[in-house]
Amino acid sequence: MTETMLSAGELAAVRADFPLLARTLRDGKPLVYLDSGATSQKPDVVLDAEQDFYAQRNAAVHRGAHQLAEEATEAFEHAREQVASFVGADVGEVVWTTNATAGLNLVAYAMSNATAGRGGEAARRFALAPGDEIVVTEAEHHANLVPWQELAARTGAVVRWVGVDDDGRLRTDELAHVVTDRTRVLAFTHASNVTGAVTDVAPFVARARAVGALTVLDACQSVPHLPVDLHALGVDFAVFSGHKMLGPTGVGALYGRRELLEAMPPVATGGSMVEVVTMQSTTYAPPPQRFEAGTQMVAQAIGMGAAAAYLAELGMDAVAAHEAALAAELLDAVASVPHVRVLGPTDTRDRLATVSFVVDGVHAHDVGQVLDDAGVAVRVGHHCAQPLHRRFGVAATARASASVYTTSQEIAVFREALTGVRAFFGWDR
Amino acid sequence: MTETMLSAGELAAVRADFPLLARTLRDGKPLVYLDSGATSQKPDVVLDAEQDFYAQRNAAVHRGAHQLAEEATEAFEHAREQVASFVGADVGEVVWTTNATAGLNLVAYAMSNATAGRGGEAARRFALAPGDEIVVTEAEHHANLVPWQELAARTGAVVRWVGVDDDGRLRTDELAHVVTDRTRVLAFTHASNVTGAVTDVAPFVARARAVGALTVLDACQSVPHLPVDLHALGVDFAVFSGHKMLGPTGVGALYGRRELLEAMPPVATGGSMVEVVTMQSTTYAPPPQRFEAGTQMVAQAIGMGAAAAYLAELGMDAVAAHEAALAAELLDAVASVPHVRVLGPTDTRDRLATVSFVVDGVHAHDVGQVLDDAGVAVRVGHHCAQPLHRRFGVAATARASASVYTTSQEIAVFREALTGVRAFFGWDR
Amino acid sequence: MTSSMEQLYQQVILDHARDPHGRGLVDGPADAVAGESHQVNPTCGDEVTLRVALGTRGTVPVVEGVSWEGQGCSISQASVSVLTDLVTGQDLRQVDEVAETFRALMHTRGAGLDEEREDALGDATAFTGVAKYPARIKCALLGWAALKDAIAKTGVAVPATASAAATTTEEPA
Amino acid sequence: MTSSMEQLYQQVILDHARDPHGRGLVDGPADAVAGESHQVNPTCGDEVTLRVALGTRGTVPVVEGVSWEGQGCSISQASVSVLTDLVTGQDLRQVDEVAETFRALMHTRGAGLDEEREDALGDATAFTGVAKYPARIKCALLGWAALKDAIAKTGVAVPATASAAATTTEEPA
Ligand SMILES: Cc1ncc(COP(=O)(O)O)c(C=O)c1O
Ligand SMILES: Cc1ncc(COP(=O)(O)O)c(C=O)c1O
Ligand code: FES
Ligand code: FES
Repeated sequence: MTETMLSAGELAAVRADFPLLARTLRDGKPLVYLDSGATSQKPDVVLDAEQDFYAQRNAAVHRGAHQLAEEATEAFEHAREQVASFVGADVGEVVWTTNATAGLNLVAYAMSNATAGRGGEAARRFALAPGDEIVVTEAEHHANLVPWQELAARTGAVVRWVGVDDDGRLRTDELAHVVTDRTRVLAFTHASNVTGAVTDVAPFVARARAVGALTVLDACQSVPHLPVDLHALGVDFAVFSGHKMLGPTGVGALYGRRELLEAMPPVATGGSMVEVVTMQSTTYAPPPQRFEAGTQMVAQAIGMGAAAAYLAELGMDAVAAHEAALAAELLDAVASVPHVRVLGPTDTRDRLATVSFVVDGVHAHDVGQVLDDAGVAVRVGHHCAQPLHRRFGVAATARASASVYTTSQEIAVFREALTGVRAFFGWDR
Repeated sequence: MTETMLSAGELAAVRADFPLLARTLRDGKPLVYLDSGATSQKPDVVLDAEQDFYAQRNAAVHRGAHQLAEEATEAFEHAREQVASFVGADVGEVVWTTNATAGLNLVAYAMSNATAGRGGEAARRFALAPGDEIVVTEAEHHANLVPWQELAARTGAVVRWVGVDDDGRLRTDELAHVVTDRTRVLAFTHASNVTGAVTDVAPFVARARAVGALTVLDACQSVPHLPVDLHALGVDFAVFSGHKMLGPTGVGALYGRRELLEAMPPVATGGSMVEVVTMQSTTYAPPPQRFEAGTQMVAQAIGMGAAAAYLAELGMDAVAAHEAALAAELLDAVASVPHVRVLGPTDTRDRLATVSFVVDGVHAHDVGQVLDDAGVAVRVGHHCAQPLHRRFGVAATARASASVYTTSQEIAVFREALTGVRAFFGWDR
Repeated sequence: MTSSMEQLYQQVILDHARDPHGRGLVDGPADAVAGESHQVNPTCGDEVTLRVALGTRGTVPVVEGVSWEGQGCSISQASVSVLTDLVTGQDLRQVDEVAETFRALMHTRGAGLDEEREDALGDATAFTGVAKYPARIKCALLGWAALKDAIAKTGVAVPATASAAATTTEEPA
Repeated sequence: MTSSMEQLYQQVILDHARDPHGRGLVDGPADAVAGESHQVNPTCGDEVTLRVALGTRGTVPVVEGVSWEGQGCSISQASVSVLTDLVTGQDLRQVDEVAETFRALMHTRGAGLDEEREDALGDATAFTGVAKYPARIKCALLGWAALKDAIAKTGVAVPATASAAATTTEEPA
């Protein structure tokens, strides 16, 4: 991949699509939004898709005989196709969820339910026994760690993990001894929301297959920034969120290989996911409906579909190339300021434009406050990855993260503001 | 409550707030939307609240140091206050969910987790043992039945139920023998989405208290149409959905009495609901955050808050009075057509403007298709209440359901279209 | 009445719905191979149970009889009634072809198929208008899904079609 | 630099943050009643462990010493440092009042309290500007939450305030 930025003209056109980017802050400062790793801004096409749905075809889907309901259903299922094709999945392999977290919990609870005998013989492959192992990594977001801890607590399984090296890269070399015949699940991130390191998925999938473990990919940070083809990656499950990929809040997706979804027992139950319900017992619909209980986030799914289409139109190669160039500029900016230390790779190979750092002697929250005062929005704290921070001996970092709409000028403002941080707190005077 | 409609002027003003109501259908027919029981239409203030959030203050909540994040957090928590005060709850007692279904599943899975020992001593009150009983009613939506069947299957508990009389009213007289010392949960609907019957909550709460059972109220159909004061009702838990109360899709609320939420173990786990996370174990935040894992449906919560404020401004007494008058007109309309039979009360006391019916000799879906051809949108099928339909010996009904924006003229169009249904299918010629 | 509505409820459909053929489960001839399937339309909860009896004509398996029971809308009842007429006496390869043709018809959004293919459908071309109403397509296919499953349950293999056989030895789906 | 930023990081705060008072857990006098609390700010994961030693002056319980350990931002570190100065030597009723006043200050959105109440806060009035930054209020309150909990853990009751005592016998929260 070449690290070619969008041209000034292209970038201006992109930015014009995002109404929030025109906002000014306290004291009239222009906004420099470097918190896309937490949540992205949304282009007009996404907002319009939601509005158009509400103003033109809002109705309950998969239920009505009337025209609005038909139109709503069509728009909703069209969005599923848009999202599926964006990540190289079949349409029946995409389950709508509230967010990525909900997708991971869905898989973990389905395994719990299978362990309790739900889903019968077909679901036995998801059942865990005491002593079975679930392997995660030290780089995981809490969303891809805590649900597995809880699953382990409910079933008697044990959580083990692959470590992180000093550069913030996953210790792929540990797979051979951490992932064993006892491993039933290997859950790992495609890209860290802290270090920005992108995982080489192939050895994970290969090792999991060798021992017969299920792979679960946290694609929250990869899908918005890189071309992702889930079939080509060969993972069993994957999750991602709409709000991080230019889409609305309140929607995400769980990908599951068709034969797995077909065998998996439901988690949330209720309307629209059943076949026959009596007071005594219930039979369930085929996937993906089996996992979509109750009235879905229809407008949001349609918005997420529009976001996927928008990114596809820009071209994920172009997006990734633009962001690779931004990553280099961000790394350059932090390297230019003394007493700043980066958590994660300092080269641009296989990394996102997400840079977390500490400023010696200044707490991350205070760093963020000074940047905020210059109009620069960064995230501060542990970014829902306490173990990874502990691995590097810090409690909190500041994190600058870019997206397709980020400019070099913005990174220059960030660099300038960062330069003044230590002096403000009385250091280096 | 008096059955006074909104004046023509008031109603016109209300309708002008709902962009979709101006829509026309195939062949230019004006839309007559009588499917509000499935999902309501949304006023501009709700759409604007979401748009304004995305265009002005979209950011991750409860996390950032920057100004957008502060503003987003404030808007999000303000919405919680709006929704809480709308239903007579304290702000800390409202948990955001995807929909009502998710709220019911949350309680059921929390009980499962407590049964597995999660949440420690404090959570023991939620644990079930084999032979414990969960009581529901025959009138429940699948959302308030299937999660309890599954909880029973996971824990060895048993589901029992209160019946429905020929008028579609809950058999309150059965409470005394169905709800016993073995009953741990009494889950029941506040208003049926099929019969429109409104439940007299007091005897349910009294009986549950007498035996020490938890009460779970499905307030999906009451909150949009009636004044609801959860503290006054005295239930332990309640759920409702945004999309049925003029709010966005993708958001709902779970109410839980504070001391219960405090003792309850989490269900979905991940970011934003934890305190300290190590690779080995995790401690959890206090409620409501403990139950809100991952990035929340922020824009939708804000939209739901705006919807609650909109309804509060209209006044729920006025809304209920308007709809009571519509209920009388709907009942009148179906009674005027020969060979039409209503499921549910035919008087207007304690009932919603939701009328389900069968037309002799014509399947509900065919009834709906003829009405659709006249521009009238009704729901057809079992309305996610198969057991209730079975109770009345039918597989499917057509359902006309009104909301605050519904007019008498619309009901007249419905009546006219209904009159032609049997003739179309070759009856009564 | 809109014209799409008239196309949806053609007189053929209304007639079959009021007086459906093949209704009432019967046992097939003693020497026939029987298969039965129960299908639910999850969107409405309607159900059909369909029984098929297979015999042979020479070495070719044929449908000797179809009978069914169920509840559903006029589209679903008419569809299974028309199906009964269409497939009785046909060999399994023909049945497979007509079923595929009917499925294809349901994806034309009301435009219909070419004349040759429509001819094979006989009365079933009356369902062309159904394809304009996405919510009703499942109604029209309910009986066909039951037929396919019932035949599969007999364990009798559908002989490959001439064209399929030329390119592959795999059974057509 | 905006003016709200200057109000947030007043020199008093920066000084206390760089050179905090009371840092490093110590055992109180042997005859003191001790209480300890560990508090986490869930939004950032920062933590403080605070130990309080209570003695008596006449019959009135007084804070003899405060010591603490923890990590956090400058606001949180300065706040617990200022707290240490403010409450050491005070009787529990005074401590309770100053804590309530500080909490009230945090809800003024930066407007401050009336002069009389502010006087009682001493150096802690420097935190007025924090109340303009909702995300930082929890930082400023972290130490105070630990103090309250540590005192509760001693089991020593806070005597009722004059005004509260006049209307109720309940302990102030
Ligand atoms: C009475 C009742 N309960 C529960 C639900 C489920 O609500 P949702 O689909 O929004 O979760 C509905 C609506 O479908 C309902 O009418
Ligand atoms: C790597 C990673 N995984 C999971 C999540 C959780 O996503 P969400 O909060 O949308 O569920 C996030 C974002 O917070 C993330 O960055
Ligand atoms: S509506 Fe049920 S089969 Fe047509
Ligand atoms: S940022 Fe953690 S206490 Fe202030």
